[in-house]
Amino acid sequence: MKQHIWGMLTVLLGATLPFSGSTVLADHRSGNVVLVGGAISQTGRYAEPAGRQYNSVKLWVDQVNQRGGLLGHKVLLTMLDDKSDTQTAIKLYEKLITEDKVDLLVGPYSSGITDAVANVTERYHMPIVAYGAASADIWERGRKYIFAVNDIAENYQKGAAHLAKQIGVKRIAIIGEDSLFPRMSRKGLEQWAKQLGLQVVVAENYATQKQGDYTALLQKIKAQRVEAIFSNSYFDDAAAQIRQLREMNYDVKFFASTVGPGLPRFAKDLGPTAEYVLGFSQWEPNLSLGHPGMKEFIDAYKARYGTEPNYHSASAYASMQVFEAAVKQAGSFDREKLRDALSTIQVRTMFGTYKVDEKGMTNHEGLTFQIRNGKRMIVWPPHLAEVKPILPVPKWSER
Amino acid sequence: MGAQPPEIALDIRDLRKNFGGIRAVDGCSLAFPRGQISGLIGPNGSGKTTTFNLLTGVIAPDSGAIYYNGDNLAGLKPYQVFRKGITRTFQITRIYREMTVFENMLSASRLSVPERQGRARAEELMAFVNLTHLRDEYGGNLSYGQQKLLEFARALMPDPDVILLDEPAAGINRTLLADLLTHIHRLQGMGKTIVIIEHDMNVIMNHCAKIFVMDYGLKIAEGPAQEIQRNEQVITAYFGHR
Amino acid sequence: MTSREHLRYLAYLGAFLVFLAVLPFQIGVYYRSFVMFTMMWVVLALSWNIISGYTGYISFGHVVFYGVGSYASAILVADHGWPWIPTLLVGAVVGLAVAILIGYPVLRLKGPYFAIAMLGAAEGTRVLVTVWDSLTHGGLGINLPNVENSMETYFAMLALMVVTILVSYWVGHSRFGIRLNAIREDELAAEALGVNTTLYKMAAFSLSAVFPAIAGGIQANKTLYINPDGEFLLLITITMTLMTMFGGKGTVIGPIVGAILLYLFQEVVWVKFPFFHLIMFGAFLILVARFMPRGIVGLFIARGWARKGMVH
Amino acid sequence: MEQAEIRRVYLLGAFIVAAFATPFAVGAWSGNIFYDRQWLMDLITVCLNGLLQGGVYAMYGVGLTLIFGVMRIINVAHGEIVMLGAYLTWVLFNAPEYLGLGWHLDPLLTMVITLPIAFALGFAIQKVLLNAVVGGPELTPLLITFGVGIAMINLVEWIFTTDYHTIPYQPDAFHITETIFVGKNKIISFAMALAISLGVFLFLKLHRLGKAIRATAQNPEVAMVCGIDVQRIYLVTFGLGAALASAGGALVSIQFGFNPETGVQYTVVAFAIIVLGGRGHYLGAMLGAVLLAVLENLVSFMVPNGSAMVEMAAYTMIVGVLLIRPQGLLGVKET
Repeated sequence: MKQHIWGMLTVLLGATLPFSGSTVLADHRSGNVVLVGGAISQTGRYAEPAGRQYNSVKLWVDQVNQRGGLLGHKVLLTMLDDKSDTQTAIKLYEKLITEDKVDLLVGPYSSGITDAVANVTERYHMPIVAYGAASADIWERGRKYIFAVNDIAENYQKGAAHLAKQIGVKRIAIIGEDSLFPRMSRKGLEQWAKQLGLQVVVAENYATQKQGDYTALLQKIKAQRVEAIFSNSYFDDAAAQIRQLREMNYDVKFFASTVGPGLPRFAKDLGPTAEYVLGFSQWEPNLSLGHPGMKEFIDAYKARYGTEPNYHSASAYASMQVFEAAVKQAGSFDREKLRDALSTIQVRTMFGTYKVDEKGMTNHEGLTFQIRNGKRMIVWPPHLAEVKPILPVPKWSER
Repeated sequence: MGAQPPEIALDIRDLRKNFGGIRAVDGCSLAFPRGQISGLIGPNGSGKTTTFNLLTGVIAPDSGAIYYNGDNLAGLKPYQVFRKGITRTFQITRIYREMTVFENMLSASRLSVPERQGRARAEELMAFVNLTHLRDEYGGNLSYGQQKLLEFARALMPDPDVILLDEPAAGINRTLLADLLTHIHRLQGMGKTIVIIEHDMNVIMNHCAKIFVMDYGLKIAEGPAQEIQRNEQVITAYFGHR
Repeated sequence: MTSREHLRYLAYLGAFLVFLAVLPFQIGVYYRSFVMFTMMWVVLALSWNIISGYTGYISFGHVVFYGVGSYASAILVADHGWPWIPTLLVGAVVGLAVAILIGYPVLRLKGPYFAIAMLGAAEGTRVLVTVWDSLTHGGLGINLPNVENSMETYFAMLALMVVTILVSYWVGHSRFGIRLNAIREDELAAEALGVNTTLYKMAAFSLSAVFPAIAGGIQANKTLYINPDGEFLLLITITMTLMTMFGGKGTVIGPIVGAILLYLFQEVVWVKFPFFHLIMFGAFLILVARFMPRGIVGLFIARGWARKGMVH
Repeated sequence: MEQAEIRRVYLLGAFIVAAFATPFAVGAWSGNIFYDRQWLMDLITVCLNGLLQGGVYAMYGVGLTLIFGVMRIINVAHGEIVMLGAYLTWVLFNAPEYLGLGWHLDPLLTMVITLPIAFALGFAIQKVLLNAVVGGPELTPLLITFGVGIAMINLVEWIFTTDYHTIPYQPDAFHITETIFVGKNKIISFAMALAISLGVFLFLKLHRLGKAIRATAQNPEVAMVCGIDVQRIYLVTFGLGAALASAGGALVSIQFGFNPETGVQYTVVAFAIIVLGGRGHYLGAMLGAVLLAVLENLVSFMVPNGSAMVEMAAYTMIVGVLLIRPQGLLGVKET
């Protein structure tokens, strides 16, 4: 019997050999196509925001092909699923670069996965625009082939911190999930707090897959007489925390979260409880921002997917616009030329102006909004503010 | 160290074991003669199997001593007792059902014996109990009688000096029983000490040189078959007061 | 078994080895890592098999050794600048230490209680690693220095796999393995028939911990990024279990075949179907557990292509 | 009871006292305890919240303890059934609105529909997959239920995506005193959990079928001899366990956010509860649930970075109790 099995093994492994032969380079792909590839979380915990980004990439591919493609080549998209898992993402990017030999690489979602994937892209000198990442850490490692479009995580609570200062808040609490992005947001906030003279009395991370009961944590914060809570949170934790503040009848001057309130479902699901929450956004589908092409993008996105784009969608779309401009500038799909183009060009996208420094980071500036009557209204920075924030927020008993 | 007469293989003294208030073995003293077949009988629940379990270390006694070749076995672990040269079978056979007959045999081979020798002995013993044709069959696929034989043969693997058999005759047919008894006598001929717990009085009365009777955790009688058959206490224990 | 049979198997292994030693030079980086990861799963499945396949103690948290091994290696490489190969040995020692620490108390538990305790131990270790920020960087994970080392990790994994196979072969064809099997079948009887069960279980548990710890270390140095959620994933335990069950637990060839087939299938076919592939994984798990208790090897035995039992 | 047994009970008591003393000690050492009235009120609120949460824990923990007690099956998919219950509730809650009716179904009322569905699902899982493997090696049901769980997660994910959902039901505070507040939804959940648990308890104590279930848990062979259809008891038990889990899901949905992957944490909690309470021991499970929930809240409240260590409480309990007294707080030693 064992002979059979060993034979079978050899055949199976041998079968992988033919896959490996091709060494033909990309530029001269048959059928006049260029291959755009990437892996993004189509399943798993990041699937919601990642899906919005994937939508934008698909939208761009169709539009660019209608425009006659990239440098006259038809664009073919291959998007794999990393299951929201870092190690899968790493394997897939290695495959995309070395086996599928894609011409353009698009990024994954989340700072953590991007940071890990950047190791692979850096090794193969493959330029990438990180639309799904915001942690400055990624660019602090001296990488040369990764470029940012987003404002960094460290600035997500910048606006809220300034607002806290304005209304005379002294004692604050910083809480957040224990993963790369919330921790970077916390790091930035701690610096802002120092600069603005806010006293951080509680600073805690919680586990990534928590039960959802934060009552005891909030009670601890209450015991420390905290005036404003900064929560570096996604949807579930932010929603649970604001609900539980209400259940505890704990009146803080405000509750500021990072990602959660920016998702349309937040205000819808929570209703009145979500009112006056501060949130952060890289971009809003709000024409007063005045970036070129916003309306066209919003309309096209709405027409195709039946929902308004949010900032995740927008940053992905903007990245593809940047790529398109860079390819034109470079005049080829050569990795080094593309890199040089990406590091030097200035592009006005519907997301804002793209121009990177020597580290590869942009100076894109994010927005702080407040939920008012179920809508996200920009309240910071002052020159973009649509309304004046209502702070401190009304007491629970008075709503 | 207790002085132990050389003609006694296993010398049990004042052994006690309580299970949550029930005195399973209550100060029992037994002396199994060396090189003989002894029988251990008694009504159900009289503490026979518990005595075997205490002897082989499956449970630890509350007090008392078990002398064997001058060593006290009380409190030793089962594998330590095994290594002293005492093996046993179980009331309900405990062969390894998902292992082949040969593997069952080999599992009881002493590690101090080289593997080749262990294999040879396993083959020899399988032939001894006529199981060679089932060598590569799973233990669970054997008939009950065959399982009994396998367990018996397995207990012989380490070439023990003392063999404790817990109801060897239960559940097997006459022919097989006759075979088994022949084997037992052959072992006795080789100088082994054998202790049998059995309900089949024919087996006990016709084959045991000395018989020990237990009731309520106590030894109530000992002696050769004829004596035991006439003992009033034994009759009372078995049949109650007439 | 005769020594000629042993020699024949050794010859097969040798031929297989030569093939695997030549292979990485013929293929690109991705397929090189692909084969490397296949070998890793062979190592993990074989290791799980040593404790759970032979002794029947279901290690429902076996990923803990893989996790601590990868963390030991990554911390030394990233934070202390060690070259990566020696860190694997440290990983092995850490794995062994954790095995003794967990195994000594937990192996006294039986049946489902052992499984639950192992799950608790593994998940508890994950939380500990997450919370011990100063050592492990918590939820941030660890980034290792960025190097292309697919060739080195390939050969490291190959060497580890060969050692694991040889050790498994020895376990599967020795009285040590038979005695482990005896524990699985009837622990009380085994003890009465001369098996120091405490010692044997501990030995098997430790042995089964060392290889995943080293594999975890190699994996960390290939992936170059690790975090607690990824390294202590329950699904990794389940996958080794499934591979072993699928191939045939308590055998040597079973886990090898199971790991290769399943990994190949998973990576080549299933990834094409997001959502569905994990539904299929679940369905497959049910089918194997329900209808193939002895795995592929069992099917072979049923058809008379293979002999029963592990030693002959 | 044997001397050793009594020692173990004391040891277990000491272990639990130590577990509860730890957060206080760490809190005092790290300055998270204030010696004033306000803090005492906070502490009471936290314990009260733990108690309320414990009630919900108990309900689905009891479900698992029934299954484990009667069949000795480790059902790793228990948390997934909780998750499924939350989704069913959410769907029914929103159904009228999607039909254009503009109102919502009361989430507690939906239990009338969701519990029978969950019962049927559990019944079916047991009938098709598990009945044949009860009493076999524990690995088989372990893998089968894990397979069921992972298939369920991905099926739900495929239909509803990984988005989080929540039902904003009775979000206001309930004033107990001037300074002690708890969520109305928590009070309602607790009352609901208590009612359901009590109902099941009475069913097990008084109803003929319930008695048969308890008899089977004690000894399936004897039960069979006494004319109980053990196979059918298994089906009912798993169905009942699933229904309890699903009821837990309904209560989870009105308090917290949930998505397809949140099930696993409920499985772990349920495991901790059955280990703590003892296999198949109904009251033990309830006691264990309350102990665990209060302990979790105390850790989160007083230990620095405590909310990251909450899970640790459950795992420490599992391993610690198993090592000291595998049969748990109130369980009886297995033979």
